[in-house]
Amino acid sequence: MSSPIQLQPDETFVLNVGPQHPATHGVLRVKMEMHGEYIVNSETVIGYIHRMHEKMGENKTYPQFLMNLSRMDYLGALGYSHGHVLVVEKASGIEVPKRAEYIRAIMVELNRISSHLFWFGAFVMDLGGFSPLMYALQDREHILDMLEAVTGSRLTYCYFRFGGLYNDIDDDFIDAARRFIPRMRKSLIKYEKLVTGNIIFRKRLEGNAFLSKETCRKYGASSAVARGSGINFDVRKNEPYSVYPEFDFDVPVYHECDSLARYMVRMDEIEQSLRIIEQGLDKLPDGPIMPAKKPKLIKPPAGDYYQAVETARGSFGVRLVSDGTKTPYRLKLRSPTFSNMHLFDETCRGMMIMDALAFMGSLDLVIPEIDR
Amino acid sequence: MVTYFSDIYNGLISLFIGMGVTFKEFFKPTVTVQYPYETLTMTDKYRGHVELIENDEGKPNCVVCGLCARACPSGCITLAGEKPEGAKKKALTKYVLDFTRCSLCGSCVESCNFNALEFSKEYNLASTRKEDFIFDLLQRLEERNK
Amino acid sequence: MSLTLLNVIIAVVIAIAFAALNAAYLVWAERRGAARIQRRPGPNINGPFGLLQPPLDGIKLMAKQLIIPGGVDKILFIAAPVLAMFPAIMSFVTIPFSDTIVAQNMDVGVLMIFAFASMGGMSLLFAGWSSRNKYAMMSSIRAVSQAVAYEIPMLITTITVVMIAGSMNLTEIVQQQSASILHWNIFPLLGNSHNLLMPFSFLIFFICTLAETNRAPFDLGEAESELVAGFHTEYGSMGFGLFFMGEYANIVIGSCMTTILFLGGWSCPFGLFPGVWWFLLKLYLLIATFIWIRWTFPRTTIYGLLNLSWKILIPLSLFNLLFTAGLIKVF
Amino acid sequence: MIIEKTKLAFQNMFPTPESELSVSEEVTEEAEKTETDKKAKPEKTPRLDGVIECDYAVHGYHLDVQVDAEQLLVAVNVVDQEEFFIESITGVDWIKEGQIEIVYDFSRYDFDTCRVVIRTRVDRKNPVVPTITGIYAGANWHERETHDFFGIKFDGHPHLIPLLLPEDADFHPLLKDFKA
Repeated sequence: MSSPIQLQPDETFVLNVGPQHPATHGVLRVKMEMHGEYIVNSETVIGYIHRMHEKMGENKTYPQFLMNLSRMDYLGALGYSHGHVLVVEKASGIEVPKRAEYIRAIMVELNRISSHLFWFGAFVMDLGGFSPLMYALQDREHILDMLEAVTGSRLTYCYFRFGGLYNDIDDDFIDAARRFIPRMRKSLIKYEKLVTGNIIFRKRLEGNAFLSKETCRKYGASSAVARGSGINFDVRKNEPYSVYPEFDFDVPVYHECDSLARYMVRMDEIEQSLRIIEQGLDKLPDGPIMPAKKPKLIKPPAGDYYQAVETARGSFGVRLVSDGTKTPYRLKLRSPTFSNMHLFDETCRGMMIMDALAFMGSLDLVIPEIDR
Repeated sequence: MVTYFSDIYNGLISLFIGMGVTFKEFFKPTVTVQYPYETLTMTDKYRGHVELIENDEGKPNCVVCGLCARACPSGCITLAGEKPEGAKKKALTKYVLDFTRCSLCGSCVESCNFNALEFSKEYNLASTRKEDFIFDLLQRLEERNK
Repeated sequence: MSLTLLNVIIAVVIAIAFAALNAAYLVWAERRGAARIQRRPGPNINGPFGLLQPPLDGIKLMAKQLIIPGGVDKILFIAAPVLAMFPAIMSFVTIPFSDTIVAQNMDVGVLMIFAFASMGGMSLLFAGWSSRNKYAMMSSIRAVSQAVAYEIPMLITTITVVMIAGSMNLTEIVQQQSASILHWNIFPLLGNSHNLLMPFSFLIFFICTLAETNRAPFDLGEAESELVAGFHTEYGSMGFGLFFMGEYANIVIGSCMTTILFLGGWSCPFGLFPGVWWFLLKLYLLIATFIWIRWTFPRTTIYGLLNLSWKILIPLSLFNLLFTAGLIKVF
Repeated sequence: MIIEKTKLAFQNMFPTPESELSVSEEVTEEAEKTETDKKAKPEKTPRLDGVIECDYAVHGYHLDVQVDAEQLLVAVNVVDQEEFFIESITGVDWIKEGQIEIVYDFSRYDFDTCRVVIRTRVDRKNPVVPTITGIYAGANWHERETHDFFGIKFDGHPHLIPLLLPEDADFHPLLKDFKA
């Protein structure tokens, strides 16, 4: 629980980390009450790039809101779109062709890898290593090129449609994806050598920021933050949606509860995503990518619908309250980083500033996604 | 005592392995594109801003149904048309795209039933003036035809 | 008398020019090197291979306004960047680039260089303290504890070398190693010590040099992901430029010292054509290693840094000192 | 099964026999229809407090609990006992009925899946509910966000200042009568 920070006359001082600070990856601000290098108390201030997506959702029709989702999280945009299209399809009873479902899963996993790669680079950069960022970006570039060739944009894809997809994938994409998988595996070995095994890196992260299961539960943490604390929770497995039950993949869980565990979870997830892509490409059925009969105007029946999906950053939920009109009555976007970030204030107490910032990096923050 | 020395040993080894990785990378070719001097061509499906498609006579395919303007989430399309004497279809007189608000979602192209809109492959769109991004597509079409 | 004065002036001018040129072109080398490691081309627009980049950067820095923020301690604020550059230049005076190229050969050369090296820490302290910025303040406190922690193992290792050489004169230390590669203090099989632990001493000295010059992975003073820019957060223009040059000049000094103390200075590994070129070759190879290390490793923590010094480097270097003393007594 | 267990725990909260209050649903088409029909005209038949087991395939949650604002803490305690984690808190402005609904989502870190939605409705003019930050520390930001967007006052909240909106914001954008 954060409490307001009052200026102490002496002994402690307030350090204002952000809104523009190299470690906060965006416009996040943390007011830290410091005792030397130690954090006595901290209060996170968010909302600097709040755009009120939820109100936009109420004002726009369902298809018009599609592109907003990718603006929420610019690194793992497709995961968020997936949640949104799934809830609307569920509400209005649109059947999605199998091929579209498979392509969605492949795309989301590719996007997840690209997001994790970026996180990996940025995280190591937080710890002072620059070159891994560039290597990660090189690998990410291959993914972005593949996605661009199919979706038409590199970052804020507006690719999923209610009932299907905007574009079908072609053989070029399949070839590129097949070539990408072994290359990525090779890169993972490189990262393992360069970063994971590095003694400086390990010493910094081992035992850094202990997060108990109970803390995770009370704050609703998900993604690697929860899985690094020994919680076997992945929406793809716990509440299977789309075609995920048809894939054989593991959920990496580490029980050390420290930043290294969170790091390891994400790195292992890249491998699992590669497995999903591999299987998806093998199993990819032929067929249409849009349903044969799709309602001209999307008007879900009145009611309350919820859909959670596992995005790169954790469990993303969309609550759709429909009143039967062509615009949602209420569209709540539950962003995973919002909950993950909330942990920070409580956990960083008593830590040194450099450890706290390493911990902040391990949370995988994307500020527009917190602020929505 | 043993762990003390094995820690130091393993640590040093890990550092040398890391340096080996960067050493190998040092001799690999560069992968970047020198942007202003080299440029990439966009893929077929690249979504730039929209352009009008012309028919054989060099006139736009557009029939001024206004579906694109209605589909646009940000309201960046304004179009007008009039029906010339004796013609069956409406002719486009004005088509303005406010690119400052466009989010390149492609709803307009998707909503078009008359094959009148396409994505341009243009991506070098830097300017210091806001007015430069209010595109008169009809005018652009004429300029293209010249 | 006037001749010696002239000598000194020439020496100082050459030292300043050498330091400044080195600083400028090491920045270029670092940027190119980092770019190669990251598979980018690096600065390549201005001049061939981007070689005009450093002078242009210098002009840009000098053309900028020197901002002195309100409420700073003006004297210290202005003194700090000068103090960062000055000791490094002074140290060049006694460094022997070859048996003839040395401005002032001193009997206590080692002492003088360490005396000036300690002043580097002071400039960081001044800069951090006077800037009236919390980040700079924290950075300078870190820098001081770092300097204290790493001077000890560095000095102990140097004492080991001085014991072997029996002299604090840098020229003499080199001359003792000049016979062949096996006489170098790093592989002292044929020298007068026969100490097989010297490679570790070299490593300790090298690590301490990294830490003393505030280079990655020990760049805690300017840990940009935590402390924005550390002690030079508030400096712009040439104030920043001087800190930057000071950093590179310090690297050159540190590498010079490593070369002289461990790698046989200007002597050739095979005893052929000893001369300044061998010194420069060794020097720049060491600096390249500095750059290589910086672009490979993440940063340590402040406690990891202190632990490394107090728990590993100091005990090991002390042990090595005792061991060497024993060997010298025996042989 | 956790669903039954939680449902039972919720039913104990409500004194009247559960058969009258809760509508247990079968996974059939008709049941879905009646459910959605019932929701389509909430103004005609305001829902009574109680627990409903919902069809997960349609709504995405298993238990739908409506409680009084006074009973909220008891209900949240129930989910806390069963080791649920907090997913989100949000509001819905039912302007026609003059009420604001506060919706709490809970789920579990378990393969025995159970998503619980706890709803409470308060008067639109004076929306006050007790805070649950005492039970779930992570509710802090969610409640502040809901306070920002709907102006709901969370009684006993330790630090109820705007979170996402500017600190001097005196408007609540997600209210239906808000015009920018």
